[in-house]
Amino acid sequence: MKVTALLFAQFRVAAGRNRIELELPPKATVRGVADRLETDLDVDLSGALCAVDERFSDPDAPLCGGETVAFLPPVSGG
Amino acid sequence: MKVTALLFAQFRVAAGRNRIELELPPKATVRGVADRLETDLDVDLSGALCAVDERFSDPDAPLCGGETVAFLPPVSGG
Amino acid sequence: MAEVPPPANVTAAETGDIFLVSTEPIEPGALQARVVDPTWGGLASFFGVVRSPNRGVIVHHIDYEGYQEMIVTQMRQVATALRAEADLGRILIAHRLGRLVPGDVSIAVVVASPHRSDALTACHRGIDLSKELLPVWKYEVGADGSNWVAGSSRASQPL
Amino acid sequence: MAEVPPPANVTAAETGDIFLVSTEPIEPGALQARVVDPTWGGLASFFGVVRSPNRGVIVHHIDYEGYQEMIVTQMRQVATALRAEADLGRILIAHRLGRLVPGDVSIAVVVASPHRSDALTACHRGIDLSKELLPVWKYEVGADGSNWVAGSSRASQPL
Repeated sequence: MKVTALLFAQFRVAAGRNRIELELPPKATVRGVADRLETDLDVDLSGALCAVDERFSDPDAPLCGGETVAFLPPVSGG
Repeated sequence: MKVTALLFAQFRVAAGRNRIELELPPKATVRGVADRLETDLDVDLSGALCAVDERFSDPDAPLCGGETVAFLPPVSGG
Repeated sequence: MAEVPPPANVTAAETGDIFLVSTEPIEPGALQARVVDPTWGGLASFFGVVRSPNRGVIVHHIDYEGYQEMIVTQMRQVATALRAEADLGRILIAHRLGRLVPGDVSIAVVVASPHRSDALTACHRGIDLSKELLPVWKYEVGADGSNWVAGSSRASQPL
Repeated sequence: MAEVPPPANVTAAETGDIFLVSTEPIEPGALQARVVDPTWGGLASFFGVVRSPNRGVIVHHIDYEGYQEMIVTQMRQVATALRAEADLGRILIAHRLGRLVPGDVSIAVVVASPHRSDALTACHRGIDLSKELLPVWKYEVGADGSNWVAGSSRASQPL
């Protein structure tokens, strides 16, 4: 199944890009997407907040394909 | 001793004026000023908040002459 | 209605606090621009707006009467009370007098602080105290006739 | 710095709430004019301002990066949470992105309500929730160099 991964701020800078299209095995989780990005892009996503389709998500939430999965450093807006 | 009395809103309307110069006996209190106005102007000041020189005051506060004493309906600003 | 005195526009030298009483419209953006400063990260504001309908009745206008010199004195008291409770930047309190129509801003309390919670807490306390302490009265004229709006006696012991 | 997407300007049809994300300056007066209405007597606002000095160090500028679509989704979540707690009129939440200098307004939360306490409480809660939930990051450049500003992980369980 396909998902779109997004990286922001420190993660974007470390990876050198902010958007990655991934092909993943069925029943992959948000954490599985993170593991794959850490391997492929040599980034450390520990401490990341996770979002699926613009909603905050538990790292162990399962995916069904087609989602946009974002990894966010702790937020500092305002 | 002399004091200046001020009336506002409902009290001003009932008395037909908002400023009265009074000559009072020594040791008069704020309440004494009110009693005098009620007699002279036929107004009912019960429920009035009292102010002496722009500060809220206890009705039994003594005066020493020269003050501005105001009688205020309950306030409804904002 | 009562004669309206000339506007009061007072700046406290020690704190930079601003106290305004005027028949002119209150412009929220212009007032906030007088308070905002890079020194303080948070700016909290409250604006009171003339309501219509109010308690189900259409309001045509409200005539605001005030004891102007005492309004400024009491605004200063409010600011002093707020500063006793938190680390604040500039405070602005403004009250409009005269005839206001629905949608007009009648009162403004604007507080700057390095800390957002302090700014908001002080703004909330500032409007609550202003409603209790400022000598202002509303004569409301609407579809059901006209009346003096019931007020608060919390400021001190009444006669 | 990161590419900045085009501005989002979203009005929720059911409530009239307004959610803004843009690199354009936030003008407090103009935003409040979009929320004020005679139906509601109270308007509470919070504006976050870029501070300098911050923790004793001069700030030159801050680059704000954001996940724009999610910012709007989360602003909607904040508004829904506020409405669950009080009787509110219109809510406006705005966040600026891009390069800001000290004194610039970075965030605005404006809440109208028939009741002043509800407006102020919701505004306070609204800025607190916005700081936790909006996916925005600050890269601060100042006299001591540059750094990503430490953030909050309260929104959800981190990896």
